[in-house]
Order: sequence, then C-alpha cells, then structure tokens
Amino acid sequence: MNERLLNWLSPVLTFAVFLGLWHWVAAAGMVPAYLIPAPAAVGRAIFTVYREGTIWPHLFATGTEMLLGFAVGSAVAMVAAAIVAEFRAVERCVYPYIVALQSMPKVALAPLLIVWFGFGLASKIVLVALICFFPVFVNVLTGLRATRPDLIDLYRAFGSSRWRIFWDVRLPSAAGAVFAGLQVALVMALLGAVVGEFVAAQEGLGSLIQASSLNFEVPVMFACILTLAAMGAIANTIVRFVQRRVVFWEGAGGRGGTVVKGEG
Amino acid sequence: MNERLLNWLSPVLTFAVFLGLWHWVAAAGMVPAYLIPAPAAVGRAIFTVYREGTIWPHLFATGTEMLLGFAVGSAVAMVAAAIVAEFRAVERCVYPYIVALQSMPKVALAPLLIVWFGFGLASKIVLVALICFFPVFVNVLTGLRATRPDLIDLYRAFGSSRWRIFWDVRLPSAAGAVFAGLQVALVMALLGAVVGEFVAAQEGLGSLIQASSLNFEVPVMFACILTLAAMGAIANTIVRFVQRRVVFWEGAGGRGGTVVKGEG
Amino acid sequence: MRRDGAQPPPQLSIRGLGVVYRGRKGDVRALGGVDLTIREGEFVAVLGPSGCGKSTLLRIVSGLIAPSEGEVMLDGVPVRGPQPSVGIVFQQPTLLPWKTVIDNVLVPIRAQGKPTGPMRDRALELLRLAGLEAFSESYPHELSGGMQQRVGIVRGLIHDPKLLLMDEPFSALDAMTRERMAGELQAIWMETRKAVLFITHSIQEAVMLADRIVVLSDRPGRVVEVLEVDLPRPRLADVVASPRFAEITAHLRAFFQVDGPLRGARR
Amino acid sequence: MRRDGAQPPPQLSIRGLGVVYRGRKGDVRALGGVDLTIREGEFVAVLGPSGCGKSTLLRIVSGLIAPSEGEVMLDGVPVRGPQPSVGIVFQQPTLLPWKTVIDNVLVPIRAQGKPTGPMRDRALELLRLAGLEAFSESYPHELSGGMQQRVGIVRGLIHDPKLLLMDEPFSALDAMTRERMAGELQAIWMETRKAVLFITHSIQEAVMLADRIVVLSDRPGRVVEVLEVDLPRPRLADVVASPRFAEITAHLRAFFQVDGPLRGARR
Amino acid sequence: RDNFTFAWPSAINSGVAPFTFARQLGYFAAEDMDLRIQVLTGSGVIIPQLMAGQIDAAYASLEPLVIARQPGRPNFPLRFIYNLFPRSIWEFAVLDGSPIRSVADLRGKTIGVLALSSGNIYMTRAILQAAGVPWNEVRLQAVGTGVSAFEALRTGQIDMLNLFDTAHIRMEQAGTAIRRLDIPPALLNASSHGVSVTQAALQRNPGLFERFGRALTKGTIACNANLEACVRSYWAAYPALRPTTGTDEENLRREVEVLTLRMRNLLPPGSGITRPHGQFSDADWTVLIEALRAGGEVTNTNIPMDTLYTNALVPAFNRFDAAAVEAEARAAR
Ligand SMILES: Nc1ncnc2c1ncn2[C@@H]1O[C@H](COP(=O)(O)OP(=O)(O)OP(=O)(O)O)[C@@H](O)[C@H]1O
Ligand SMILES: Nc1ncnc2c1ncn2[C@@H]1O[C@H](COP(=O)(O)OP(=O)(O)OP(=O)(O)O)[C@@H](O)[C@H]1O
Ligand SMILES: [Mg+2]
Ligand SMILES: [Mg+2]
Repeated sequence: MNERLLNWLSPVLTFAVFLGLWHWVAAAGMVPAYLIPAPAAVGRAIFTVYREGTIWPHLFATGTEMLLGFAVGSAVAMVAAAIVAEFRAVERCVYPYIVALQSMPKVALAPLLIVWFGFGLASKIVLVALICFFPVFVNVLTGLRATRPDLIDLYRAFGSSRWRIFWDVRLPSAAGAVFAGLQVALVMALLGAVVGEFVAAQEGLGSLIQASSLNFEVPVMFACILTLAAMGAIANTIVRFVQRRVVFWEGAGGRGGTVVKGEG
Repeated sequence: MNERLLNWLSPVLTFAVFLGLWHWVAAAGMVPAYLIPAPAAVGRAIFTVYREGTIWPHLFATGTEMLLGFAVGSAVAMVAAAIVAEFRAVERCVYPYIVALQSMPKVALAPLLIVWFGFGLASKIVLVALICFFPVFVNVLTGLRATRPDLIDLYRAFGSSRWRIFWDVRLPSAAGAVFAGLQVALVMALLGAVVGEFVAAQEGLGSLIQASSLNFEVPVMFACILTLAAMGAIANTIVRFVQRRVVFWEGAGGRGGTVVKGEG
Repeated sequence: MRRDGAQPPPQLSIRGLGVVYRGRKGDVRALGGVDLTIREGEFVAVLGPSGCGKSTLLRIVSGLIAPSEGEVMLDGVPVRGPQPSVGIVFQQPTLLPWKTVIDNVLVPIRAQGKPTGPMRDRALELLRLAGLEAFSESYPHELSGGMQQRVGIVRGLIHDPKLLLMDEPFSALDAMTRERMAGELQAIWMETRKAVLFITHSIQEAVMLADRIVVLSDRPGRVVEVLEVDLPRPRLADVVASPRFAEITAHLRAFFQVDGPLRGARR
Repeated sequence: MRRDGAQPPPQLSIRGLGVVYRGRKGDVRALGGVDLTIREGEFVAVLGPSGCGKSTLLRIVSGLIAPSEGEVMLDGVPVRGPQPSVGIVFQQPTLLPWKTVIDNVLVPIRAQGKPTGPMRDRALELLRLAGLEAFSESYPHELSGGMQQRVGIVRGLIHDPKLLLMDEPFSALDAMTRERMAGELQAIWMETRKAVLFITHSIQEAVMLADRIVVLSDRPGRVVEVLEVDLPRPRLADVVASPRFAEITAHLRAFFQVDGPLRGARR
Repeated sequence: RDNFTFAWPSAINSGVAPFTFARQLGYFAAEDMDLRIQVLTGSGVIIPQLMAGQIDAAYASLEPLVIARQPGRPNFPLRFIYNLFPRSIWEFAVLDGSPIRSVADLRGKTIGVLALSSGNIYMTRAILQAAGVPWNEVRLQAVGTGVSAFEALRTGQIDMLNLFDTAHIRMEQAGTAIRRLDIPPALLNASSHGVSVTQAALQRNPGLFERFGRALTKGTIACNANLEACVRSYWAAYPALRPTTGTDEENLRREVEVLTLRMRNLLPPGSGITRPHGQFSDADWTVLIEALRAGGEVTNTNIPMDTLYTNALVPAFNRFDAAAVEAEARAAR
C-alpha cells in the first residue's frame, strides 16, 4: 500500500523537519533560551511535570471548570432552544437579544463575573457556561427548526400532541445539529476556562501558564499549551464518537446535512 | 398588522421589564452599587465615556487588533486551505496537525505570544490571526471539497486547467462556506483581541475593562462590554450583508446548503 | 372499474372546495371550487399541472389544513382536524431515519398515542405483503429508494384506514423502478381494496392504476375532466400496448398539450 | 430511422470496452465488454438497470476516465483524455449558479480557454431555439427545473460538437415536464442533427427519441440487445398510441421483467 | 483552627516564599490558623471579596484606598494593618551601557511601566518631578512583567524599565546587565504595599489578624535567615513552578538571589530605617497622597490617617523571640 505508507510517513517527516529546525534555531543561540527553549528542554519539562505529577492538579482544575461549565451551559441552552422553538411568544420576547449577544465576546465578562461570583470555581463555571450557551442554543434551535415538515405532518395528521412530536420527531431530527453545537461548545469551554484562569485563579493550566510566564519558565508554558491541545483533541474525539453512536443514521446514509453555527 | 406589531412590541416590553427589574434590584440596596450599579449609573457612564471621548482610543485599538488580525488570519487561512485542497502531498504533510491544533484553545498562547512579539500591537494581531485561521481554514477547505463533482467534470471534459477550474468552479462554489468561516472568525477575532488585552495591553477595551476592574469602576466595565457587543453585532451584520451580495445565488434559490464549522 | 352490483356509498365527498393561502406577497388561490367523490374501495387518480393545488387538496382531506370555502365529508362526517382514519403516503419516503423499518411502519399508531405492541404482527404481515419481511429490523438508510417508498406505503395501511392518500409517491424513483412500483401498488391495492386518492404527474401511471381519473386545471385548480378507466384488472405490463390504453392516454394528453413542441413548457 | 442513401461512417466506435473500479472494498467491474457504434447524426439511446455502468460508459467516451480494457474511437481517433469535440448534458442541470444563463451556455468555450465573445451570438441563437432568449441574462435560480435543463442542453451544443452525450437528462423532472422536454429535444435534434448518445431509464423516452436503442445487462454491463426504432419522425405525442410503438416498448419491457409484480424489484 | 484566606495580587512567584516558609515551619499552625493563598488581580476584584468575607486579608497596593476616600467614590471601610515593604519595591532600571545616569536624564525618554492603570505611575511621576523632569516630556509604554518587559528594554523599545525588585533581577539572571537609577530617599523609603482588611473584621476579631501578622513576620525573619530552605518551601508548596531546566543548585542559587533582593525591601533593618515589622508611618501615606494629588487623581488630601491604616497590631506582630526563629530557620532544610 504505497498510498497508506505515504499517509503515515508524510506527517512524521513533517514533524521531524519541524523539530530539526526548532532545535537548530534554539541551538544556534540566535534567540535567547527564554524566548525559544530547545525542544529537548520542552521535552524535559513535559516529562518532569507529568512524572512528578505537578501538573495534575492544574489539569484537573481546568478540566473541572470546562466540564461543569459545559454541562450547565449546554443543558440550559438546550432547554432554552426547545422553549424558543416551541413557543412563538417566548421567541418574540428573547430572540432578538440572543442574536445581539451572540456575536459579543463573552470573555469580556470575565472580570465582571469574578466580581460577582467570586474567585472560586463558580465564576469560571458561569463564564464557561455563558460561552457554551450560544453555540449550543443556536445549533439546537436551527436543528429543531430544520426538522423536515413532512415528518411533522405525518405525526400531525394523526392528531399527535406537540409534546409527542417534539420527542419523537423534532428532537431526533435536531440531534445532529445538537452534537455539532456541543462540539463547538466543548472547545469554547476549554477556551473559557483558560481565560477565566488568566483573569483570576491560582490553579488551572491558564494560571500556570501565567505564573510560568512571570517566572521565565517558557518550557512549562509549552507543556501547559500542549496539554490543553491534547485535552481539546480528546474532548472533541469523545463528542464525535458519541455523536456517531447516537446519530448513527447521519453520515451512514448521507441523509440530512447538519447545520453547524460557529460562535464567539 | 397584528403580527408585526407583536414582533416589535414583545422585545421592547421584555427590555422594559428587564430594565425595571435591574433598577429595582439596584435601588433596593440589597446589592452594593460596586457589584451591580443602577442602570442610570451605567447609562451615565456610557454617555460620559462617549461624550468625553475617553473610550474612543480603546475602541480604536481593539478594532485595529481585531480587523488586522482578522485580515491576516483569514487571508493566510484561505491561501493555506486552497493549497491543501489542491495539493494532496501538502495535505498529507500538514493536515493531521491542523486537525489536532483546531480544538486547542488558542488563547492559551497569549502569554507566549506576548513573550515573543512583545507587549504591543504585534502580539495581539498574531493572536487574533491564529484564532481566525482555523475557522476560516476549515470552512474554506470544506467548501472547496464540497464543490459539486459534476461541475468539475464539466470543465474537465474540455481539458480545462486545474487553475481555471479552481477560479471558475471551486472558489465560487466555496464562497458560501468562506463567508460562513469569516463570520465565525470575525466574532472570534473580537474575542481574541479582548483576551490579548487582558493578558497585556496598554490600550483597548479589554485593558479598559481590567483597569476599571482595578479601580472598581463597574459602570465603565458595563460601557465597555456593551461597546464590544455592538462591535460584534456590527461586524457580523457587515459580513452578512457582503455575503448576501457576493454569494447572491445562495439562499435565493435555496440551493446548496452552506457548511459551517465552529471553532475554539 | 368495478361495476359489480350496486355502487358503494361515497367514502369521501368534496364539495366546492376552495383554498386561498395568505402570504406576505399577497394571497395565492390554490384551489378554486373542486368537487370530487371517492367511493369505498375506489382508486381515484388526480392529474394536474404543477402548482395547481394537488398537494393542497390532499392536505385538506387529511385535516392538516382547513379549506377557505367548501366542505370535505369523510364517511358522512365533516373533516375538521386530523383524520386518523386516513392513511397518507408522501412524495418522499418520509421515514424517520432513527427508527427501524417496523417502527416506522408503526408510526401512525405511535402518533395516535396508542400502544404499538398489539400491532406488530399486522405490521410484519403487511411488510411480508410488500416483500420486506427480511428488512423489518433494518434502518431506512440501509434500504434502496424503492424499498423505502414501499415502507411508506405499508405505513399508510398499518392502521387499516378507510382512505389512503398518496401524493406522487413514486416521483422520486427512476423510470424503471417507478413502473415496477406501480405494479406492486396495484397488487397491494387489489389485496386490500382501500379507497385511494392518488396524485401523480404521470398520465401512464394514472391510467395504469386508477378506476377514475380527475384532471385539474392550472392554478387555481378546478376539475376539468373526470374519466372512468375501464381497463380490466389486474393490469399487467402489456396493458400499455392495448389500443384502449393508448386511447385513454391520448385523450388525457390533450389536456396538457401546448402550442408547439418547443415553446409553452415553461417548467 | 434514417435510411436515406448510404450509411454515414461511424462517428463513435466502441470495442470490447471494460471498466474495473478499484476501491477500498475490492474492485467493482462496471462494464464487461461493450461494443457500440454511433454514426454521424444518429440518435442512440442506452437503456439499462441502475448501476450497470451507463454513466461510466459516458464518462469514458467524454475522456473523463480511461477504460481498463477495450478501445473508444471518436472519428477514427482513439480517445485518450478530454474530448472538446463532444458535448455533455448531465442528469442534473449542472449550471454554475453564479453565472447568467448565457455565460453558463458559454462555459464549454471558457473551459477550453478560448475567448467567449465571438460565440455570444451563437449562444443567443441556440437559446432562441430553446425558447429561452428572454432569460439569457437571468441566473439559474430564477429558472424552473425544465428551463434549467434546457439551458444544459443548449450548453451541450454551443461548441458545435460532433457527438452529444446525455446522461438521463430529464430524470430530475416531473413526468409531464419530462414528456414535453423529450418533444423539445427531438425538435432541437432534428434541427441540428448531431450524433447523440442518450442514456435513460425510461423505455418510453428511449422509443420516443432514438434511432437505435442499446440495452445493457445488469452489472457488469454488456450489450444484450440492439433495436432499430423505425417509427417515422417527427414523432409527436400521438405516436405512443401507435401499435408499432406499443410493440417496441413491450419488446424492451421484457428485458426488465421480474418474476412477479411484488417480489423482485429490490430497488 | 481558623482558615485564613489571603489574596495574592499577581500570578504566584517566589514572593510568596516567606508565607510558605512560615507555613512549613508551623508558624501559622502555632497561631492556630490555616493559611490559604488566593490569587486575585485588581482591587476591583479584591475589594468586593474582602467585603463579602470571601477573603480575610489582601496583599494590596496603597493607592486605591486613598482614591476610595475621595468625594464621589465608594468609601470602602478598609484599613491597612501591616506594612509589607518599608521600602518601595519599585525601581528605575536601565541597560548597563545606557547613557542615562540619573533620573534627570529621563527627559524625552520612553519609560516602560507595568500597565497604564498601575497605581505606581503616580509615584514614578513624583520621582521624575523631584528630579526636574516634567511629566509631559516622557512617554509611557505598558510592558507588563516577565520576558516581554525585558525584551522591550533589551531591544531599546523603552529606555527605562520601571518595575519592581524581583522582576529586574530576573533580567540580570537572564544575562542582561542593568543598572538601577538612584531614587531620592524620601520617595524610596515610602511604603508601596500592605495588608488590607475590612474595618468590620478588624473590630470583630483583632486577634485573628495579630496572629496572622505575627506568623508572617516570623516567616519573613526565618526566610531571611535561611534563604535556601525558604525557596525550597516555595517549591514544595507550588511544585509546578519549580524550574524544569537547569540543575537544582543553579535554580536554587537564582531564586536565592531573587529573594535576597526582596529581603532588602522586606526587612526594616539595613535599609536605613529602623522600625518594627509591619509598621506604617504617616510619611508613607503623605508622600503617596501628594503624588496622587500632583497626578490629578486626588483632590482631597485631607484624609484622616486612621481611616487608612492602623499600627495598633504592630506590637503583637513583633511579640516573639526573633533569635529562636532564626535558629529554627537555619536548622530547617
Ligand atoms: N403554505 C403555502 N403558502 C402560500 N402558498 C402556498 C403554500 N403552499 C402552497 N402554496 C401555493 O399554492 C399553490 C398550490 O400548491 P400545491 O403544493 O398544492 O401544488 P401541487 O399541485 O401539489 O404542485 P406540484 O405538482 O408541484 O406538487 C402553489 O402555487 C404554491 O406555490
Ligand atoms: N468512482 C467509482 N468507484 C468505484 N465504483 C464506482 C465508481 N463509480 C461507479 N462505481 C460503481 O460502478 C457501477 C456502475 O456505475 P454507473 O454510475 O456507471 O452506473 P449507472 O448505470 O449510471 O447507474 P444509474 O442508472 O444508477 O445512474 C456501480 O455499481 C457503481 O457503484
Ligand atoms: Mg404537490
Ligand atoms: Mg448513471
């Protein structure tokens, strides 16, 4: 399989070239080590923080903020989207504001949330939840609205209740879009947790990055950044995996494109 | 037009109720003013910062970071996506890394970028550009790949060059997706600018929020946050407007759903 | 045509049916005074140009929308809302992709809020009739287009409706599959003998299947012709070669003729 | 059938054509030894079950893919790559939504990298022939499905190809529009007299349009029947009522018969 | 046992070493309290938390309280109880080869400051004015701390870096030679940071703060007596911040160097002034108030000193056997 070999070899080679260049730049001494540490130094830092376990509490703190905020924000968003989709009156009252707030950078609220909810977990969860709310809300709403009208007619023709139509038709129809929203939200959750920690925290990878910056520990910053990248990738993979299981009919038959709306 | 009246009245009413509640909470004195200032105080703060013009340099700074970073990031992303879409070898080499980095919270790089690119505009532009890169890249790539193969065959059947096919078919096909990416990116750009300013800046709405937080000027924080919301909404409206003009055929005929990929 | 003995009483009777859609860009008159009856066990096809209101007619009969004027009586009772005693087959298969074939067939039961358990045997029986017994636990995306449409037909029959409404049920299929499906529908119908209101764009299909063909005019749709099809059943593939078939199709084709081979056909 | 005088020399000649698609899940043999010739000005229809390789055949003739075995000669020259001297009409209209109708018609010129200016008059002339002169500056989304498909046909003719390839060009249209379009195609063809390779699922359409009908077997497609259609032209709507028409369709239908009205049709 | 939460105003750095060392040596336990250090940036965040009782005391700069005493400002009932730095930690640093020899040479130059909203700017202004440099003849550039600030100075984007003691020494450790400009003693020997608490908490339970301050004083003395062990206690408390590059000895040496400098500002003796640990003087505040007034930030300079600080607890802070603490510290690992 020449093709398959190439698919494996190419990225590995790219990585090797990248590492080589990096090493060369660092070793040549053109740039001070506190600006660009050698790859070996970064490797050692990663090894150290994991072997000695010093990074775990931070990873755990960031993970907790991310997951709790994600859970709260997504749950609220789903319920809100369902209510807005089902009740025209509610939609009229709140939808314009949700649209207006959607493109606002929610991280700007971080300092205010710290003032309101304290320096602890609560403020970060609120921030993350706020950030997660919008992509989930928009996608769930789009998904619910994109339900094929003929499927709804099918149920309506038998006098089905709105409630049953919601559970039997609208919700499964929207499932693909819901997951698309969750995917975006999870990545945004990690972002929110990091920003929250930038603004005020003593634990968490975001705060460790800031402390490392203050203390000239650029290799540790790299370790934190790579850890965050891994967390994001893993979270994403898990959502995609669950999605494939739950929304098994999408992709399989190629039926029903999923609308994904991005978010700030 | 009963319907139309309701559509106008409902959100106005909601806003009035919200303002009333807020005023009541603030006036009742249950919450200290430095936690929740009265709506009147916020209104006065907004009026003051705009009349005296003290907010303009900050608005201008944030806007510059956002727009320059957005321009750089989006342009690079479009070119990169085109190259990856057209050259299988390049795709093999870099695509796995782009996917892996996509779900990483780019804001975590802010302290590192400050170390590398200094305290000024450059570091924020790099941060914003990095944040904008991914949604644009992913959407453009998806759009280019989603080009209807029959349209390509049509050109290929006449021995058309790859270059001509790219310009005549692939690029216009992807236009809807490109704009979808730009929409997401613009909002993310504002977010990136604010976070960059949180981490280090001497100007900009993000730094003004932090400075206000330092000086317990909660009304000014509100003014900044509302300004950011307005900036986001305006930017979004402009992109949508341009999109409707450029990709006039989408939506009009309901043909060709646009793929939107979100981003962290 | 079933002319054996006395005519059964009308199952569906439509009188003076008119519909106006109110839209932002003004009102659209979709149907302008339609009269139509369908007797028990009768297969009636409706032919009409695009946009003349055929689907609208069907939606009114099923109770999904209310007419602006006129009246629809089902079994002597005016239609005012959902009609569980009616079965519907849509243009697209309209299957829930997250339900198995048998659960899809049972959707009408579920939609009425009744327990589906007791109906499973009947569902399997109908699936067998449609040659789908082996696929009862498959998901729609594992089925071909023709098979999916057959599931849609079986679903229309599951709750033993008195009247089956079919809105261009085969239009999404390719020409050959379409011909086969018409044959299969005829076989199922001959077995079950439901009253059927069948909407189609295909003259051949209408003649092949119907006892009676109703031709609607351009929008707003009005009945311009009612034609009894007296070809014997079962009508097999060779019926199209019969002179009577050719005669009937030629007569119908005249309604849709345009003033030249090239001009008129704006759709 | 044009039997007037000597047979023109073959325009397209296909000999022993076989195609194997190499896929991840093993290889798929799409065509298994097809022989076929099309003379100048001849209208040949290809009928075959779904998936038998009809589109594959067309893609090979247009030079989009290379055959695994056998040879395709166009005007005595082996086909090895894109064939600008061939026109193609696809199943879907395949119009660029961002180009006006006339620019869409000019796409083959543009794709060849030639200046489109000199061809505008010809494009307008062809659009007039298709009854679309009023829409030359419209965008595709402003046209109905049938009009779009007509633009696709006009585009296939713009560069005055010797051979026009059509892959189920009407299958996305509703039955009535389809019949009309067949009539219009016949008119255009009689005016231009191109050699045509016309793929369809519809027996009636094939008989209506073709000089010669080639029937392919199930995958891998082989030629199982070649039938000359000797109905006089122009074939108007009433031709379907003629006994000869019925006879030919009945003969062809036999190739696609299945062992019962209900079972076999798995698609 | 009392839980005592203390707000730290920036990302954690070796500045917390006296606290961690005190904790390690059991000084907080001896006062029957558990110390928790909480990172909180900005008085806008800290003050509400103090008022809400989420934190007990905060490491804070002095300016915000003076500003809070101005008409029209929320008059927060806060009080400073412990003077952390008898000497200002702020320094004027230039590159070793710079032609700038004194503060007076800064006319027309660019000064790098922590942030434009930093309260220290008013003191900087006062220092410049004392040297005859008009404020409008210098340019300010926010540079933050850490590498970005050093790069700004090293690459000449700024002519003078106006950060604090420990920030500057890291620059030297990174291999860039710098020189500190002389600052008039009156301004140098003014406090910059203290421990602030709410008046209500202070009235309710002065003993709690006495105990906290005593443990802190002990920690400071102990740290000074055994800098290496002090650094190790910091690493033990914040293992993720232990350097991952270089040898242990090397890293230890660097941190000790940093702390040595910090000690000079932390400890009253040896800096030319002698007074008990934690004690403020009215001069600390009058200098600051004057600087703020000159900067236009303050209109009312007539602020009763007892609304700003209290020395009432200072005797209690120093009520222990310093020699024993030093001995204990030297014995620590
Ligand atoms: N909800 C609606 N609001 C406004 N106009 C409508 C609505 N539904 C249908 N129409 C219009 O009413 C007319 C009849 O529509 P209908 O769908 O019944 O036609 P049809 O005969 O089924 O057409 P086709 O053969 O294309 O399916 C059309 O002109 C259509 O545009
Ligand atoms: N690129 C490809 N790779 C692998 N197999 C292919 C490819 N294209 C077509 N096939 C397979 O080759 C066979 C013939 O395909 P083709 O599209 O030519 O059929 P067709 O006769 O045009 O069918 P239809 O009537 O449905 O259009 C099919 O079984 C199809 O699955
Ligand atoms: Mg219809
Ligand atoms: Mg095909």
